[in-house]
Amino acid sequence: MSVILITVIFAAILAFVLGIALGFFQKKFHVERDPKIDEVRAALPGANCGGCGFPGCDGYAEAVATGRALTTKCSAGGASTAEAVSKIMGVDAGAEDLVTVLLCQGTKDLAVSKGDYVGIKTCRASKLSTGSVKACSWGCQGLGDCVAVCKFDALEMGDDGLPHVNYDNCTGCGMCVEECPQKLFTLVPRGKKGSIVLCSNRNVIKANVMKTCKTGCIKCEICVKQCPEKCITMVNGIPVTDYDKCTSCGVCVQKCPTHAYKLLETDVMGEKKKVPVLAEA
Amino acid sequence: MKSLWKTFKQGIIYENPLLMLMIGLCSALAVTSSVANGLGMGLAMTFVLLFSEIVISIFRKVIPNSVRIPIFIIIIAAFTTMVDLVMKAYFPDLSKSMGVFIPLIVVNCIIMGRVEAFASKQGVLPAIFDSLGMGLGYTWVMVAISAVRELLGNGSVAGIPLMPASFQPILFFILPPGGFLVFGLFISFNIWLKGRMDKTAKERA
Amino acid sequence: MAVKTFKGGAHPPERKERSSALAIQRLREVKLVVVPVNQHFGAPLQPLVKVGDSVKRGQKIADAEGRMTVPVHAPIAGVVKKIEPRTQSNNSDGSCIIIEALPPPAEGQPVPAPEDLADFMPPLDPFACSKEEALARVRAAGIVGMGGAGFPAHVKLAPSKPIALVIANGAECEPFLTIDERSLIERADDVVEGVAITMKIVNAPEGVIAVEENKVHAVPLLEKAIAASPRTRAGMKIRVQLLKTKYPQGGEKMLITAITGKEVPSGGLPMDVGCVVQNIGTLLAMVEAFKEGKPLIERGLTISGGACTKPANVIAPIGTPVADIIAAGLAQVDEEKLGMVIYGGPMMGVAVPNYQIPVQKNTSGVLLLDTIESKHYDEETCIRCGRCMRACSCRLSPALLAVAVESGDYKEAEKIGLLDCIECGTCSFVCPSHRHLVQRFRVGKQILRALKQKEAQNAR
Amino acid sequence: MDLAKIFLVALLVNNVVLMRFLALCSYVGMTNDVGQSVGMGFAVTFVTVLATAATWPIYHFLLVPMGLTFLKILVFILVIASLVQLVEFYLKKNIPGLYAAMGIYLPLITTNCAILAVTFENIDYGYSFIQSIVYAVGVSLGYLLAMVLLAGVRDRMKTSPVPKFLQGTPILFIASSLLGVAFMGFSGLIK
Amino acid sequence: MPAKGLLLSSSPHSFTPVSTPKIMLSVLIALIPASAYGVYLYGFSALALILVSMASAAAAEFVFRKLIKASTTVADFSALVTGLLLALTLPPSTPLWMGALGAAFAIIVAKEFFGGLGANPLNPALIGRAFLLMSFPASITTWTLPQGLVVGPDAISSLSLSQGAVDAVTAVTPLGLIKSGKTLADVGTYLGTHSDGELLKQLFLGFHSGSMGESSILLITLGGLFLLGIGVIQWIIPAAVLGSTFLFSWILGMNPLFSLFTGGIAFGAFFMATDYATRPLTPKGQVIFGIGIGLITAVIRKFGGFPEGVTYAILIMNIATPFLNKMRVKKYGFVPPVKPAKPSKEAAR
Amino acid sequence: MKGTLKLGITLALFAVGACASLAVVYTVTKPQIEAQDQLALEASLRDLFPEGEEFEDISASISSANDAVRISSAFLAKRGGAPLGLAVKAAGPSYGGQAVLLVGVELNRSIAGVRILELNDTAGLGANAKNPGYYVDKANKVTFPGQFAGKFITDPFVVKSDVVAITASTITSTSLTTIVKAAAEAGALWLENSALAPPADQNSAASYSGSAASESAPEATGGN
Ligand SMILES: Cc1cc2nc3c(=O)[nH]c(=O)nc-3n(C[C@H](O)[C@H](O)[C@H](O)COP(=O)(O)O)c2cc1C
Ligand SMILES: Cc1cc2nc3c(=O)[nH]c(=O)nc-3n(C[C@H](O)[C@H](O)[C@H](O)COP(=O)(O)O)c2cc1C
Ligand SMILES: Cc1cc2nc3c(=O)[nH]c(=O)nc-3n(C[C@H](O)[C@H](O)[C@H](O)COP(=O)(O)O)c2cc1C
Ligand SMILES: Cc1cc2nc3c(=O)[nH]c(=O)nc-3n(C[C@H](O)[C@H](O)[C@H](O)CO)c2cc1C
Ligand code: SF4
Ligand code: SF4
Ligand code: SF4
Ligand code: SF4
Ligand code: FES
Repeated sequence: MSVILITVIFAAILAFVLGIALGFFQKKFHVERDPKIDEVRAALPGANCGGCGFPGCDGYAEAVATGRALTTKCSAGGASTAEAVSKIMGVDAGAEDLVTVLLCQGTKDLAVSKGDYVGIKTCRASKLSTGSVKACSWGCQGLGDCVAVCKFDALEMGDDGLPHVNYDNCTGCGMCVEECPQKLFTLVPRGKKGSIVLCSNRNVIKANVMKTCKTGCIKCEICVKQCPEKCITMVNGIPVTDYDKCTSCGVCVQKCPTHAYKLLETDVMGEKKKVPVLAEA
Repeated sequence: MKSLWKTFKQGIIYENPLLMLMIGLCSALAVTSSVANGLGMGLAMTFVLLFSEIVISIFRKVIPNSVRIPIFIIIIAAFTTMVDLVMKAYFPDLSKSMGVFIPLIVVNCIIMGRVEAFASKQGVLPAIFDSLGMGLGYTWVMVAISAVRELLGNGSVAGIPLMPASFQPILFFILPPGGFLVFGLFISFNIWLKGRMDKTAKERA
Repeated sequence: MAVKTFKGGAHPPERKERSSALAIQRLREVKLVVVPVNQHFGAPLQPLVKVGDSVKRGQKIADAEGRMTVPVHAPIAGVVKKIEPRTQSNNSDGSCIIIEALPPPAEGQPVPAPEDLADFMPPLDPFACSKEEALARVRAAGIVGMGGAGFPAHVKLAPSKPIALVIANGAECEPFLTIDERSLIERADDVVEGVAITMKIVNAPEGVIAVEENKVHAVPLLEKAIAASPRTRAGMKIRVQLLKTKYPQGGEKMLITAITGKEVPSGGLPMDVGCVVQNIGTLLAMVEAFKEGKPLIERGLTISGGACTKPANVIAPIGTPVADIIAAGLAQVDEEKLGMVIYGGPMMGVAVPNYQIPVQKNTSGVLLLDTIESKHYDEETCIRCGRCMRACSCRLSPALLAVAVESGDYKEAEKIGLLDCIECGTCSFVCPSHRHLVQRFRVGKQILRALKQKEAQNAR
Repeated sequence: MDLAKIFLVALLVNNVVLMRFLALCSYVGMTNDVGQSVGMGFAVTFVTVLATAATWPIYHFLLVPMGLTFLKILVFILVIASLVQLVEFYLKKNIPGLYAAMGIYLPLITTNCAILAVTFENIDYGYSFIQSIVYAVGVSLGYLLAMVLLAGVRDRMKTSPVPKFLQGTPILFIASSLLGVAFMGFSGLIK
Repeated sequence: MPAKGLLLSSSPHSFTPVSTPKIMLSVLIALIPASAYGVYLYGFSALALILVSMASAAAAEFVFRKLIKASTTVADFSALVTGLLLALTLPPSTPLWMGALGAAFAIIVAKEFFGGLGANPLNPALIGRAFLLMSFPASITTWTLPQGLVVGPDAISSLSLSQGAVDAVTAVTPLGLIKSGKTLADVGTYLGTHSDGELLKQLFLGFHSGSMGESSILLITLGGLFLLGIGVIQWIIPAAVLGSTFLFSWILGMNPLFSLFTGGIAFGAFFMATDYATRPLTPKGQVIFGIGIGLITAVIRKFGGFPEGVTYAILIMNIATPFLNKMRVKKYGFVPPVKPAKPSKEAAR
Repeated sequence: MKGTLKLGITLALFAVGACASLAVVYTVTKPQIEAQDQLALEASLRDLFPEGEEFEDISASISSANDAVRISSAFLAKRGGAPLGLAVKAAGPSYGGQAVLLVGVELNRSIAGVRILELNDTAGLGANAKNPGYYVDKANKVTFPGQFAGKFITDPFVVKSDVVAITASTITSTSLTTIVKAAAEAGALWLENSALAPPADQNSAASYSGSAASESAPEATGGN
């Protein structure tokens, strides 16, 4: 019985002293910091296991709060923690839900290639060494730098030599936009309606475009002329739709002789989404 | 009920502490050179986890936030010591062969992690299921790893010789490097398994 | 004569025997030239002519303000047909001025007077004029480095540091190419004169004509020319230096190290060690600019390669599509065997999709490789043999550099010398796993520079 | 046993990580980068020594006389946790330079099982105070060594085409296995 | 004018004829003398061990790469090199299945798991050997007498070889003798030589028990010189390994020449420390690498739990390789970062 | 400050609760744990001296001459008050760390038997020493520790000639032999000092040495 008594007294004293000391030190050495860090920190399990690759939960919380880390790295907490953290951080992720659109339809069959490229299998290397492996200097190199950079599995290199976007997965993070050396991606709001030219060829000489790509925009300006809403203008050699006016009537899409014009809601993000649709012509 | 079952299942595979979360690894490698050890450790762990979660979930409302960590530590340490004492008293051989790893349950990241992430936020019932799921998830992996190591390194499983008499044990597997290798392959297997399960789940959906 | 060299390097098959004995021919009839507006290393130019304008041979057709600019001249007399983007020899699309030659005068029409066709500057004596006048002439003549980089010559010839040595780069270490060798043989006097002019402009006490051992037969000719030159008689010190035949002996850093034992400091220029290096072609262009007042409107190049059934050393107007040189019969190509077209040498040249692309100021050769020669390999993993490290003339560690670049560790890459790589390609040449090392460094440099730029912007 | 022997055995022959499987969580988590692993290694060394210096007297001068040795686990972990916390507070406020270098690793250390194991083993092996300190230094430098070596191997593997099914953590364990094989060479070195 | 079909690539467009298979083949060739001599000494079982080990290595690589759907690489012969080297470091009497298991382990775990050729951080053949030594220590430390080597009955009894579970043909290696406390003279007695000079000569020529890869220092050195001559290996590592073994053996009070002529040190220096994938790439790193191997070998031989330490010495230094790779040569035109050097200073070099 | 106080008190409360329950468990298990150790030791002692009735702890008065080997305790086995022999518990380094042996010494200074209490050497190698199914002499089913029984301390203890080694485990064999020898010597010394004159000692001291000893060893084993 005495063991129990001694134990209890000892424990009481020890814990009391520690408690006081901790509380005291916490106050005395308090350092101001971003409340968001604490918020994230509170959502983490506090196992301090280092599994996230950061020095402890505090380190990770700071990294997340300052945008240096993904919100899904905490392995100890599992999915629920990831959700909670994302929620804290996600609030200001921006109101608009963006997705990416590829502005090129130059598949293996439709776009002429300049030669057989051998070398590092990245678009950037291909562009640097060959100018562009496609005869079109603006065309997709088809080596998937964008696919590699997408963290969300939203891009996949198709058999046609173009990357395909999986709109269920795309988060609009913009990594592909940044990465593509040909600058072929653009972000648009998810579910956006209207027409768009899926071509980036700025060569103003019609014959040159025709020689290089069967589905390239040949600057014929039929779309500009035919649009009933008069919402298309040529900017830098590429027709641009004014979405405030565009009614998705599809005239431009029908009239475009090379099928460079497409409707966002059906041809790009919708069911049909296989690009391009030359055969119909 | 369904959500409780789900909580339970989480620990077994999807959030298996060893294979997926990859925490609490030390014991998983150190004491898995025989099935007896692996099982013993697994059960000891489960015990501590179960009771710590229960107690903490009961008291979760009265524990002040700023001293919750020390309190958790006290509770976990108490249960760990109990296990240690009980093992010493009734399973002295097992206790000896697991050596310092029984006391080390106290710092096992799994327990602190679960207690913080789960028990301190949920009721008793879910906490029980969570701890059982996690504990059993831990235990089955321990047993599986130790079975492989014991079989290859000693020709037996749980002390029962399984290999033909001509089998020459590959000592590598019960030595430390063998532990690392087998564990590495286990993780890889589990990642593959999870990938498969995700895929089928997606296909079904 | 002691043969000098540098450490490292490699010895690719020379293949010079195919064209080294062929005298330089001049392409006379040109129907059309495609003259890229920008052919130098520096700020872009503006065309000075419009479509439909008639131009005289040697007339300035593009120029811009600024130190790092060099004007471009019309290589032939004719009419500007178009100004539009065309593929240049670096594979990029660049604005080109397309000039159609005047049709030969019809029967009975008067033959136009030469003055009406050509617009050259008056001759200038470089040894009598001031340094400023001389530099102005070099710029006005549109001279850029013809050894590859296209660096404005008037900038190089106005160094901010004292120059002790002028080196005429006759190494021509690239396989196949023989145009410099032929120039050394056929125009030894002019080469010596060019060295002398350069020495005068940069006020250097000594000049060296450096040639690789495989061109040893040019040495007596050069020595004779030196002995005969009025400049050496007047006390200028010029000599010939033999170098070991090894790639990249012609890289200016290697050349300087071989001859002087000094190393150009990292990030520095030859002038930092008191040297100026000039390509043989550049020297000849300078001589012509002073003697005849002729701007840089034509250049010599070697056409060779396995698919080239009749190789040649030719002088052609800048802007001539190489296909036209072949069509004129100066060289022949076997289309069946053709596997690859390279503008420049096989080690540093650019593979292009066709040989329609025009000759530029820095085109020292066009190689039409056959399918065997143009065999390329997909890379395998690095076996860490270390050959690249031993071969790298800059003593970099290509294998490790490649890892740094590949793993995106640009800080490390810069630290271990990414920006010091001269892109000579020796490492890729010697790699038994056919690693695309240089290409990786080129891409890496591009990214690193972009990163640094971003950083500088952020710092501001 | 003489001190050098204790030290070498702890450092090489019975390397905490490679031969004894302690502190694996941080070993796996914190070896992305050589610098990071060095920082972590030194932080662990510091705390291990501190913890040893604190727990050894507590055990021998407090728990033993009071007959409370069974509270060892509870007391040690509490002491270590508080110690880490205090050190962290202190560094953060007073020596921010050091905190920046090391402090961020401190919270991780509370649950580093090697530290607790060392304090237990000091008791179990009946080491004197000095021996305990030497043992603590040996073990934690062994940890540092293993961390740095794995970081080196990871660095080496950055661009390797590791088969997909092993990428990530699995290959780390396999690499550790082979490091362990090499470390077997030290076995029997000190008898 | 063909618009299509021309190759487009980044320069250079010319390539060396040296290729990986050729390099590996040259290593196999360099190993022929030592292997042939081993077969001569130990007969058919040695040949079988070599063949089984090589076949198993090649098969393991082929099957594994098929399974993970990677390109087949057996044709580069590197697996054969690993298999052969492994066989040459094992006791000639090693059961064939052990050789096969070791080779498969070496290839799969030590090489392919890390990404295959060139990506392995540790020497596969030595991992294979260490794995076997750990797993079956009894078999891997059981040596046989070469055919025709007759050791005097005195020698046998005085060394009490026929003890316990060990069977009669068992022999001891010179290093094994030293480890169990015998002197050089005892080794001489055992091998039937009469003076230290004669003993060293016999060791150098290779008439004593041990693995095939340590039998004839002469033939191994010839193979090594061949590789040096054709530029497959460079001299730094062998020189550093052998030199430092000599030095440290001497310092630790062992006969330095004996140290060089016994055990796997020569073999390791020429064939295993030079393994491309696992040695440092930079010359400075290589010097330290070699010295480290010599030092650890000497220390293990003197103080360690094994008679021979080459395997572990090389493996341990393999681990240090990533760090040794940081010891680069100064790049061309290197300017010290602190104060920019004057060009004249630069000239001094 | 009040908040801090409250924290301290809460913490203390939890600590008290936890420790109190711990203390209870401790009190319950304590006798059992102590019994375990005692039981194990006693079992070994009885195993060595089956006839022993009581074991007197003489740890305080015994010491080892060998620095590397530590004598942790020793017991004098008695039957009916008459000493039977000495059991010495000794610890020393082996391949995998500390090894603890219990060595029985007969009054005639031969070894009554050896029990391995603790050995952490490699399983399958050094650990074979404590494997009851591993025989160094298969024919006679003699285990590694078994071979020491009957050996006189004056006999040579050279591994691989006088002592059969465990295959591929020379180090373990040597280390264990060293511990056995040191323990036996310490025991013998103690016997000497305590003047427990061995009954059959007078004639044996000299004549048991040398080669004769190894022959008589198996018999001695059988006799026990
Ligand atoms: C790897 C390499 C090889 C070179 N080889 C030659 C060569 O063989 N001949 C040559 O004139 N220039 C060569 N150059 C270009 C020279 O470095 C240098 O730029 C040129 O000689 C300067 O003269 P320029 O300005 O008149 O062209 C080479 C450059 C590099 C990077
Ligand atoms: C390259 C090479 C490396 C070797 N490495 C070792 C080694 O690390 N350890 C070892 O025990 N034997 C090694 N051996 C074999 C030993 O040299 C030799 O067999 C040793 O002397 C055997 O001693 P033992 O009979 O006591 O095992 C190696 C052989 C070669 C050819
Ligand atoms: C993994 C491994 C574990 C070992 N364990 C032991 C051991 O427990 N006891 C021992 O004496 N030697 C051990 N050794 C040492 C080797 O068996 C060594 O070769 C042996 O001591 C050589 O001596 P022997 O063959 O002459 O007995 C071990 C070696 C390895 C590779
Ligand atoms: C000079 C040289 C030495 C080699 N040494 C080894 C060796 O020691 N072990 C081995 O497994 N492979 C060796 N190889 C073969 C090959 O490099 C080895 O399979 C790679 O380590 C696999 O990445 C060697 C190859 C060469 C060219
Ligand atoms: S879209 Fe851009 S990044 Fe993607 S494959 Fe095409 S060129 Fe490459
Ligand atoms: S990188 Fe981002 S924007 Fe691009 S496809 Fe992937 S998720 Fe969408
Ligand atoms: S790294 Fe650069 S400088 Fe060195 S060999 Fe390669 S290309 Fe040439
Ligand atoms: S030459 Fe090629 S294989 Fe050899 S080290 Fe360099 S990159 Fe690697
Ligand atoms: S560090 Fe040991 S269990 Fe996590």
